[in-house]
Amino acid sequence: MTKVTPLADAVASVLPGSHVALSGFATARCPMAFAHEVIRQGIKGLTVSQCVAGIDADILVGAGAVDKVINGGGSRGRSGQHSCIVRAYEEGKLDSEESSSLSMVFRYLAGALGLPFIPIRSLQGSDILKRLEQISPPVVSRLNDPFSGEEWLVLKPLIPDVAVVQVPYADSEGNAWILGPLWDNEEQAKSSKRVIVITERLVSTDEIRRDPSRTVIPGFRVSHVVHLPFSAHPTSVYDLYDFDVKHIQLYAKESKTTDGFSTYLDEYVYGVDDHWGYLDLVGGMEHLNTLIADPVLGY
Amino acid sequence: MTKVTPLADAVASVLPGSHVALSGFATARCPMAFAHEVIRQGIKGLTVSQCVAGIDADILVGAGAVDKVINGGGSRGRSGQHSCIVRAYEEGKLDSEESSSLSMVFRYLAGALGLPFIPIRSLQGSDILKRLEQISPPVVSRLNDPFSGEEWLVLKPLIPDVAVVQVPYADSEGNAWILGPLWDNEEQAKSSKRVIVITERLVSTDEIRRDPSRTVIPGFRVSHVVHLPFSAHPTSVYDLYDFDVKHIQLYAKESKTTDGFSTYLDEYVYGVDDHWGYLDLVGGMEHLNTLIADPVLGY
Amino acid sequence: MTSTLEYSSFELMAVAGARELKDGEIVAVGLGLPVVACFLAKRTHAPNISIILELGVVDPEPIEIGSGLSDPRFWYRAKALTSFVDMLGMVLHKGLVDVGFLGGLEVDAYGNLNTTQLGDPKGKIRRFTGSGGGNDIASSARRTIVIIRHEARKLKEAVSFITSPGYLRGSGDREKAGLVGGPSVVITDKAVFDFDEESRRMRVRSIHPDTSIEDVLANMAFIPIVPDEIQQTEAPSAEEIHLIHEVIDPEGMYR
Amino acid sequence: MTSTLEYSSFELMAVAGARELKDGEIVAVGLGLPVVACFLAKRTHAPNISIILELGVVDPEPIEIGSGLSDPRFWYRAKALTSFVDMLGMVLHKGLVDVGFLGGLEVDAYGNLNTTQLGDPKGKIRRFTGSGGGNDIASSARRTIVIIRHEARKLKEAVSFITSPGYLRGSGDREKAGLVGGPSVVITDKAVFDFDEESRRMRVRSIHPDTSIEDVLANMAFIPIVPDEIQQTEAPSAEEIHLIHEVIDPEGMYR
Repeated sequence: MTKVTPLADAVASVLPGSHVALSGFATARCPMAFAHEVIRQGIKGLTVSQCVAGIDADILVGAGAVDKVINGGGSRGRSGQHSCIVRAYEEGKLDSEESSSLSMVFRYLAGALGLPFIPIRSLQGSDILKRLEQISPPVVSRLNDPFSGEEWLVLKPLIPDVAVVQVPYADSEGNAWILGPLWDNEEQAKSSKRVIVITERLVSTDEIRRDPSRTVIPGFRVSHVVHLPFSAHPTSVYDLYDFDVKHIQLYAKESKTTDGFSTYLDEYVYGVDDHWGYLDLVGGMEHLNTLIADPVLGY
Repeated sequence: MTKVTPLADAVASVLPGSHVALSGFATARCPMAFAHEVIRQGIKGLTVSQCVAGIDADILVGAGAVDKVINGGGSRGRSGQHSCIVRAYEEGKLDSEESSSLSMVFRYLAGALGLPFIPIRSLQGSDILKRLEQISPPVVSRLNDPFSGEEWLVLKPLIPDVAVVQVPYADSEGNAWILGPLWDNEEQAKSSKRVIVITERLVSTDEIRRDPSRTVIPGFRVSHVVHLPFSAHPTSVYDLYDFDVKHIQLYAKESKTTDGFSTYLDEYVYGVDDHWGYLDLVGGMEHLNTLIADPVLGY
Repeated sequence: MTSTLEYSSFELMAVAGARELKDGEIVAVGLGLPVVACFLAKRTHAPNISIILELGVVDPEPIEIGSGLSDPRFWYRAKALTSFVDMLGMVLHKGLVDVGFLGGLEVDAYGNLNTTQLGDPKGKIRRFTGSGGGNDIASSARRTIVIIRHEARKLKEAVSFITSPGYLRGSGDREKAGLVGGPSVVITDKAVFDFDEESRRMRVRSIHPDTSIEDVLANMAFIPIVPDEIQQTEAPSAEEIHLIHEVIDPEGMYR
Repeated sequence: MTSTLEYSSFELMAVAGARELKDGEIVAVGLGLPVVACFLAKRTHAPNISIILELGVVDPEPIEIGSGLSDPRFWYRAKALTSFVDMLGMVLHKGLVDVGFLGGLEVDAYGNLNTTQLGDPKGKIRRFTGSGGGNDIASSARRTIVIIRHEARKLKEAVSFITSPGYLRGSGDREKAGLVGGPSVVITDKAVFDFDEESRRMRVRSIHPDTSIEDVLANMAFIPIVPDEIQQTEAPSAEEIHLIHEVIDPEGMYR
């Protein structure tokens, strides 16, 4: 049963106000084409979550699509802070539920496993915990370990309405492979109520069956499969293409100010009809070809 | 740093009375050469654990090496019950901590993650739970979910002293690949205090680095690497060889009685000097060659 | 002109099991007849069923049916190869399994199953397989289908050991224990039973062709609810029998 | 005959970091200088170190050092590629990480780190990166090594936000919070500090060549414990400098 749909249809299935888990990590495997289409469709009021913030969350926050960010922090690494997220925080425009990488993935893991709560050693003694304890309804509590008597923090499961996962290879049912490190993507997808797969290459189910140990997301969790090459640009997809340093520098520069970010959106998101228009604008095949990964290096 | 040692040295590192997790499942990937050597060395008083009992546990129990079995039950599938385990239970010679497959793997998972306890929906209302509740010190308890107020069962982590994992490919540091389904082996190994890897093929670390997504056990958890082909015989190792139906039928028949089992041990375990002697006895290269897997089928 | 279609009670049960499955469902299976039922459903009315095996196999397409979960024949051409944590944790315990198949030594009037132990007449305990994933499936699947031979020693008022809970002692008991789902049907070689919505006691749903209600009741150690009008189980079709014989289990491993 | 060995304060800090590592240890690293320190240790006295990156990378052998955790250059020739659950859960939270490297906006007299936010003079809050795996490493690693620039605005009596706990307010506080480990040293571009065993307050362990204790103290916003006799940090060797320049970071990404 094919679930392959145009990007616009998959995005239209995301209800305003819903909780969307994003697969990006800093500048890697961010569902950017998805984020652009969310902005173009004007979907608002989202909660976005991921272990470590990526440019996917930053552009959505900058465009005003997001009311709340749930993550463990994050930056672009050496290319600096996520300016839109930082600015929205500082201007008091964004609700935040910030914890740590492990806290986040334990919350997704608990959701994926159907656990009602999960104990953790992190956060104790920190001001992160003090902030989390003020959230209502509670996301953190304390329990005595019945085996040792010791007190432990426990976290509430995090169950997104939909996980949007950028992958290199998937079939039409949504059986999806991820190469390279997985960060939080497996637990995120398996905790979510459904999954939208954005795949660089659409492969046959026979190809999936050839090496099923690589299948990180089984098709039965997936509602939509969107097949779009370079749909993580300017971020990387391991085994297929590198991140685009120059475009990320451009984004970093423009997103430092509200005006600059607005110019960026006008040009690269609102100024194009769709993902193909975006790819032409950023340099077309001639430029994208320079990003294609060496098959041994993976980047 | 090479950890490659002869089987006898790896086995000698297992202290009498210790808790050994075994990687077998019914008739698949059972560390049989390891079990034979434990029997030959006369190591006693073991606790053995695994999600679903394999012939590895059965032969160790039959030989009197085991005081306690912790598992979720198990049989050989269509080739019948694990006669030695069943007989030892019925004769009151074996301590048992039997739960269910998920209970077992949640206990290993909690151990692997450093959780003090893990909630579970299974076991409620069953007589399995009544039996587990009689164990002291307790392995099961109840907690109220602080987020919903509902009462949940919680299980105690299960942390073996050593996991013995039969794998197709590993390097000299113990970085190990498992092909096919993993059942409980990853959580088992990662919960255990250390791991002994029994590998069919010893590969270079370069080969491991060629496809690191396949590494289920990283070398830093491993104390010994034993390189022995057909060391799971008569059980299967996916991608390398099939289970030996005839030898399993022989084992099934002999193990039905104490005398028969004793005859089997005398011939196939005590009657040979080492694994090479065993392989000759079961038919040598000519017979083993018939078990070698088709590379597409994996069996 | 008439033709007689030959089928065994095994085949009738497998067909009855297959008909309980709806297209698109996630089904947890183990060994034997349920496997035949699932592959039959997949090749007839329910092509989009997802089959999961507890040890970490999703949707295999075996060309030989294999001797059990641990037989690699049963893993061939899977769509995903994972683990217990993934299958029983992230699919079953999360609540995504629609149907689980269960079998056992004994089932009782409230659908509780024993796969652990039996007492023999001399008072000696005889041990058996235990739970495996059975208890877990019985606890967390949205519904379960029990397959068991129709013999008085197997169909008891109360099982001697509850390995996999059904409705425990009836009405409301299962919910009180914090469990979801429960057995929807019990398929034997003489009849199909369901459970009364209130009392949760087993009820005759249909009896198989060539059987009588007297024969059904005479071979049970408890009295199920018997409705006024008794349906007959629909016989297997020629296509179903053909698929079982020629495609799903050509070697007759499970007949 | 003498020769002068040129090195930057960055290189001195990386060498000091490398020397804190023992062979065979499991080390959690992120971005920048700690990465150089780890690869340097691995190529000198500690070849059997296992390096883990929180997003799921074990023991990479990069040929280009990359711009951060998310740069695939940093994943090249790993021995295992896994996930947060594996790295931060099954290695770190289980208690297997020997050493974690941490950096931050501010560190205080008890080794508490702030990577979350600063107040500016106008009372406006400025937000930064937050924890990532920092809080987790600070909570569960057997010991942590803090790397930070030696400036009064970064070395405070108390940080304005505790992202990653050190010894909290000192003696016994950390244990009371249920945490293991704690910071072992703080490495700046002027000195190396450790922590008093009782009070858990920061203490000068050694000062770098070409620095004075006056200079060290003048650029801190709190007064650390100063021992009677002050050691000098051992200068980098020619081999260490060579390895940093030619092998580990030939492009000078981190200098």
